[in-house]
Amino acid sequence: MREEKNYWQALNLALDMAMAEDSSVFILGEDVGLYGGTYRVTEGLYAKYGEERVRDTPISENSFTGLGVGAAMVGMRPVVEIMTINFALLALDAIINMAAKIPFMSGGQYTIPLVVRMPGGVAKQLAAQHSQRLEHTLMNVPGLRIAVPSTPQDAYWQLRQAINSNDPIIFLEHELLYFTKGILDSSIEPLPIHRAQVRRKGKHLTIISYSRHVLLCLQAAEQLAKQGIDAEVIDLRSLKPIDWDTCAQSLQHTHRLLVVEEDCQFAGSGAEIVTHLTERCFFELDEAPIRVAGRDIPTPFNAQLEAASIPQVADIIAAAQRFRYPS
Amino acid sequence: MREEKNYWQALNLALDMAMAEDSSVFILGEDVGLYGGTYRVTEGLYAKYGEERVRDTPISENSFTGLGVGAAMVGMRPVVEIMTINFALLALDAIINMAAKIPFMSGGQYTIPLVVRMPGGVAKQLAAQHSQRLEHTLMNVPGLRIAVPSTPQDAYWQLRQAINSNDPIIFLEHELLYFTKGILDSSIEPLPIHRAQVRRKGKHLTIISYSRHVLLCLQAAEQLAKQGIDAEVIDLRSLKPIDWDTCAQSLQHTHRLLVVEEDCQFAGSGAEIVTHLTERCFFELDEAPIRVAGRDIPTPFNAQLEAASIPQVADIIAAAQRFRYPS
Amino acid sequence: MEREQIHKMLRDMLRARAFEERAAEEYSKGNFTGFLHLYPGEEAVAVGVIHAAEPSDYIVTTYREHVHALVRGTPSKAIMAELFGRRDGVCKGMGGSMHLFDAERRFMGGYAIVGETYPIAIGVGYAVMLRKLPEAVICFFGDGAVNQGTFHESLNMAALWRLPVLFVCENNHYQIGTEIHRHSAVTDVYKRAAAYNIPAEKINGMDVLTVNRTTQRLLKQIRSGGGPYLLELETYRFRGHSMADPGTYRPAVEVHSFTTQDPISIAAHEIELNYPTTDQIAEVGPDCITLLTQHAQEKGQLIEQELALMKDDIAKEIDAAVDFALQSPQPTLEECLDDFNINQRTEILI
Amino acid sequence: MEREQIHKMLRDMLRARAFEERAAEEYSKGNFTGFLHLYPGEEAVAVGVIHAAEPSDYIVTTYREHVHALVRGTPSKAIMAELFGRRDGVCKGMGGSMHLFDAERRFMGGYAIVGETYPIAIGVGYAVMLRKLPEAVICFFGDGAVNQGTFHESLNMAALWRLPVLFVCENNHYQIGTEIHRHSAVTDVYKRAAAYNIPAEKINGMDVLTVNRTTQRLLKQIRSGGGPYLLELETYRFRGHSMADPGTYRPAVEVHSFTTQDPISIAAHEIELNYPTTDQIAEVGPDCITLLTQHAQEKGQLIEQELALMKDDIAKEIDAAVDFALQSPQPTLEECLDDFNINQRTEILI
Ligand SMILES: Cc1ncc(C[n+]2csc(CCOP(=O)(O)OP(=O)(O)O)c2C)c(N)n1
Ligand SMILES: Cc1ncc(C[n+]2csc(CCOP(=O)(O)OP(=O)(O)O)c2C)c(N)n1
Ligand SMILES: [Mg+2]
Ligand SMILES: [Mg+2]
Repeated sequence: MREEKNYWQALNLALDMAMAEDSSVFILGEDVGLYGGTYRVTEGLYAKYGEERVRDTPISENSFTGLGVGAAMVGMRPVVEIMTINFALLALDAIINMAAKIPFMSGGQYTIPLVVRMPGGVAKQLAAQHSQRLEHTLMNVPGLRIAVPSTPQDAYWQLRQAINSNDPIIFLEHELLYFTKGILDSSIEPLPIHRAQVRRKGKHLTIISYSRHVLLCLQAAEQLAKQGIDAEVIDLRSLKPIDWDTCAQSLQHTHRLLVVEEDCQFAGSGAEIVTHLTERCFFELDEAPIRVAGRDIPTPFNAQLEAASIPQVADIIAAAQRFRYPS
Repeated sequence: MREEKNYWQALNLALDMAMAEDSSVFILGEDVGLYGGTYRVTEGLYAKYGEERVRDTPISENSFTGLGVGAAMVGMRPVVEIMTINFALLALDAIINMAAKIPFMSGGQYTIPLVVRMPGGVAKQLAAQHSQRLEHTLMNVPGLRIAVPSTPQDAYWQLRQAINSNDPIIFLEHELLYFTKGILDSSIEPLPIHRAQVRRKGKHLTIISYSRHVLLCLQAAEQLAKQGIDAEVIDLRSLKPIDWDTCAQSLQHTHRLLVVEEDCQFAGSGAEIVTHLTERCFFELDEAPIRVAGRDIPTPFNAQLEAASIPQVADIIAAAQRFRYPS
Repeated sequence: MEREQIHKMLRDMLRARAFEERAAEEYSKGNFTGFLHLYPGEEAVAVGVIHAAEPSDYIVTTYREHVHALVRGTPSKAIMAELFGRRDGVCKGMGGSMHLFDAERRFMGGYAIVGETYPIAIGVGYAVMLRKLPEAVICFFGDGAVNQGTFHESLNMAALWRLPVLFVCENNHYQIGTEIHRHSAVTDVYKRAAAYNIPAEKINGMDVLTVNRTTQRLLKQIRSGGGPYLLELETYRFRGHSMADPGTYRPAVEVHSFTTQDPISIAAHEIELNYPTTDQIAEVGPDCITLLTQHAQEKGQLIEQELALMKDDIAKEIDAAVDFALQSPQPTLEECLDDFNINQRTEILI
Repeated sequence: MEREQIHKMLRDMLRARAFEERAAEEYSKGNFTGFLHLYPGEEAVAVGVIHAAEPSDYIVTTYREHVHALVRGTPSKAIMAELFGRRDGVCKGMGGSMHLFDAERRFMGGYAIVGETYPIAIGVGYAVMLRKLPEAVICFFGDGAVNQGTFHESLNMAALWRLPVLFVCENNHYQIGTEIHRHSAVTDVYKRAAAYNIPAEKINGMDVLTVNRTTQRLLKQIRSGGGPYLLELETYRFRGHSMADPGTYRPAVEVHSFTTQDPISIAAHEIELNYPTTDQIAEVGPDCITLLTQHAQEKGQLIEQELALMKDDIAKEIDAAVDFALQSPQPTLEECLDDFNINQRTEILI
């Protein structure tokens, strides 16, 4: 199959294929069934697979995520949808204290083949309580993996890989990506789920990002190119583990590091990226790395301020221009 | 007053004084009252102030922390004790979505003079679910402040300052510090709550840490001194905000940065410290910064492995020795 | 009930409906975006309950709270400006539709994480209890919110410590697209209060007079130390869950009769796709506004002219609110960083 | 009941007590540290319930779970070695006292965050339901755990979807130092199940025969599709909450009579400081072991010699378990990193 698809459609297809192939896969979450999913990701599956395998839940995040953990312990492959990542704060005990720790605490007796999907990020005027980013929190948890696809192709394959994996995987979907389009080609051999990908080759600086902001970085790179600044853009695709080799290789020829994240800057995901690469490539770096990140404020409702609170294309360009390039 | 006190006694005194001075201060948490507190911090207060102001709660972390938020909105000064930080995962909605965001979302109409105290860190064979560190998660939340006292003197003053503050403050107490001793001198003018303190002057490298690990860094520094390595040791005292000026000043004469944290290394608190100081002092640094941090694994129950999972004095020394010093 | 009181309530219900329908219109025009949860159909709940509250009582609400603020006395223009995200909004444009706060009126906020209203309410109640004041806290929540753990935790504490809280369930039978029989094992919410020894009752939330009378009685009891109480109000929302939801999961037959959905007989394909407007529903179903209007007219407490005048006044008020919102400036980043963001405020760092 | 069955249960209760008292001893000697929550006094609960379970049933427990594992069949030496943190422990030294897991015996783990057992149990139950198997899940929890939000959330889901879960409340009247009247507005835990339409009952948790018979009946019903059930067992712990807790908040008079504390008459200063030992309490109070022993002797199902022999066997078994634990090697960091830490395992990263 080779077709243009929306990001949500790619996810929908991945779920459909996984459920068709493996009866141990089931979905649960608020309004995933009869209603078809807030962002349409589970559309059609309730009618096709029935209410037991596509289960509408009450508003009980900690418990239905924990339900997924319990079911995974006995060999099911639950895909839990937390309607949006904002409600994941209520389910962190299930994710951190159960899913991530049981395999270890049990001395390896149990695996947790669980996927927890969460739409998230700053969307459009959803205000402070509905604009949570949680990358940093989840990255710090040993025992989890985190996938952050930015394209329909990755959305499809990484979700299939996540469902096949025996480890608990957090699957972060950006709310503003659902209606982006791209080619879904199921014949292309997918990269391993945790491998980063160079989305644009360049020689002057390395821009590292993930999820929706990869698209903004690519736009920025095109404009920078017109100014003679040739940026390499890396899409991490996975925040845990991070494919450091791909990043370090890039720095070997660019010598400049720019990290772009939507997370609040202070102790955000970018801090680990910068620190690790500084530790590893200190003498490769010509200048101090730069972060372009979310502001350290709760997200304002006002549309202009909301936009100002997270990196825009212009911010990325401005940051890239702060490096001194050899002329 | 100038007396030797345990860390827990210093906290106990701070609570007692604050309650005596201000009737809007009240305490709530599990077993803080009749039982006297798991780590004795609230000992004697139930008898003195009565059950309404020293309230024993059911095991309902999210709701009693949220209760603190509601009471703070109408001018009370609640001090919530979450019995240990491990249970704070259940209360993060109250902390992050309520306490930290209400002042902002309300356009400044409400302040939240709330203190949430949490014993935490890796103690002695408490296993994976009871060895949570949560610095990184809380640091990323705009709207919170975080105090991390390492001495009885700081424990006393920072708690008094936290109770007086109109902002929500997370007060992290390390479980292995409660029975450490130090001089409590209430006549010494305290530093501002967020100011870092140089605990040891030195010229070869800057070691930055906080809470219990400051004590380990000081021990390491003494041993390093015998080898001719003169370490400056900075106690951050506050993780949000961080007093960057004190850190940067130190790097200006040491040119080497070692960050010691008990948090898991990947996306831990050290990542922000290293990144920020690298951004700010890149050309001051002679070498790549080094982190000595917790291992990225759930905490093993076995005592030896538990010790191996977090930085020990020897690890700090070994890391300091990895720098090349001018001879 | 007094004529004057009936007029006040009717006026507030009409204002509420007009405000919400206009908000929908402004949203569709693109004057703001985000989640917009509207209240048409449920007006008797907010109006009946809040008209029973004293200025010294506190109110805690959800994201579906424009009407609660309006009835509490927050000027319509300050609410509309907030929906527009403007500087003259009640939260200076920082909160928006789901987060209206009005400290002056003890309006403790709209919370958008389901289940947050309980802990806030018991917290305010705890403060009242410590201060020994004759004040009550009104805590609103939906039928879906009953299954959040905080309901259980907070009601237990409210009962244990006899906190002065009136828990008000706005039971509109739906948690977004999930009908109550599919989200709750016990669908009479008031019965669940027995697990905490909290007295409770269910009444018709479409009848504003009963809602108001009952609430008055309960608040009096609570203010004088009677402890918490749970009041379940049966109601129905005429629109979808939010502007993003056409509400198509509700069979037309249900929408027209407000009966609860029979989970067995409803299959996805039976769902009626042409979702009716608020007016269409109000015409066929029991509508709280129609009910009160008829009642007042029958009792001779309302004449046609008065009603027309009211509607006219309201139309003008809402127009003015929109004009006000449109003319209000955008808040600036500096204001936002300096005034509301505590991380920038260092002076308090004693 | 059959003689053989009574002997088995008595033996398990004696083993349980001996194991726990020895664990306390080894702890005091410094052979391990951390939190150690012991079970003396409550043996009839774990023994009565678990003896009713089939090998195909699942068990989910709390941090106070050594006895549950022991009764389920995990060898005492594997449990003791786990307490010592050794490689031959049932979790290879990674879990410790609060986190015993035994996958082979469908022993789904000891959870140390209060309230975690409910979601795990309904998760396992959901899997059983999907697979349409005649299996039941037994979910243990304490009286204090009832106030955690997950109780409410999970029981609602269990009821909604008729999951095959037996919720077993070990009501020992205390949440650490907080007596049940001070933590729960409704102190009959079984009554709280009505909020979810879950049938429930309370029985004497000191009487192992009744516990066992009741559980057998309930599990049968659950396995054949009867839906969830809540069983409350009244019991008492003879020791403090954990080794760190001398239990001095319980008035001596209560400890001796197992009556519940009267919250009004108890002031901090009245508390008896000399906390009695397990043996002393067992002597004066209703002790499940004494009760069963007397019953069996009265019915002629147990002679003195048999009892002595049992005790002898058990003493030897426990000695051997300690020897085994002492001789078991420490796990290495490499094992710990490679085998149990998924972040190191890349092969599955398809
Ligand atoms: C904790 C949490 N989970 C999910 C949501 C998404 N959500 C918003 S409103 C809603 C339904 C709430 O239903 P109910 O409590 O009956 O209130 P109603 O919208 O009917 O007034 C859901 C699931 C949320 N905001 N918070
Ligand atoms: C969420 C959470 N809060 C607090 C604790 C600390 N804690 C451990 S056991 C316990 C009391 C539990 O009481 P109960 O459920 O009655 O069980 P029991 O110990 O009496 O068997 C508490 C408060 C915890 N482990 N988890
Ligand atoms: Mg509803
Ligand atoms: Mg108990």
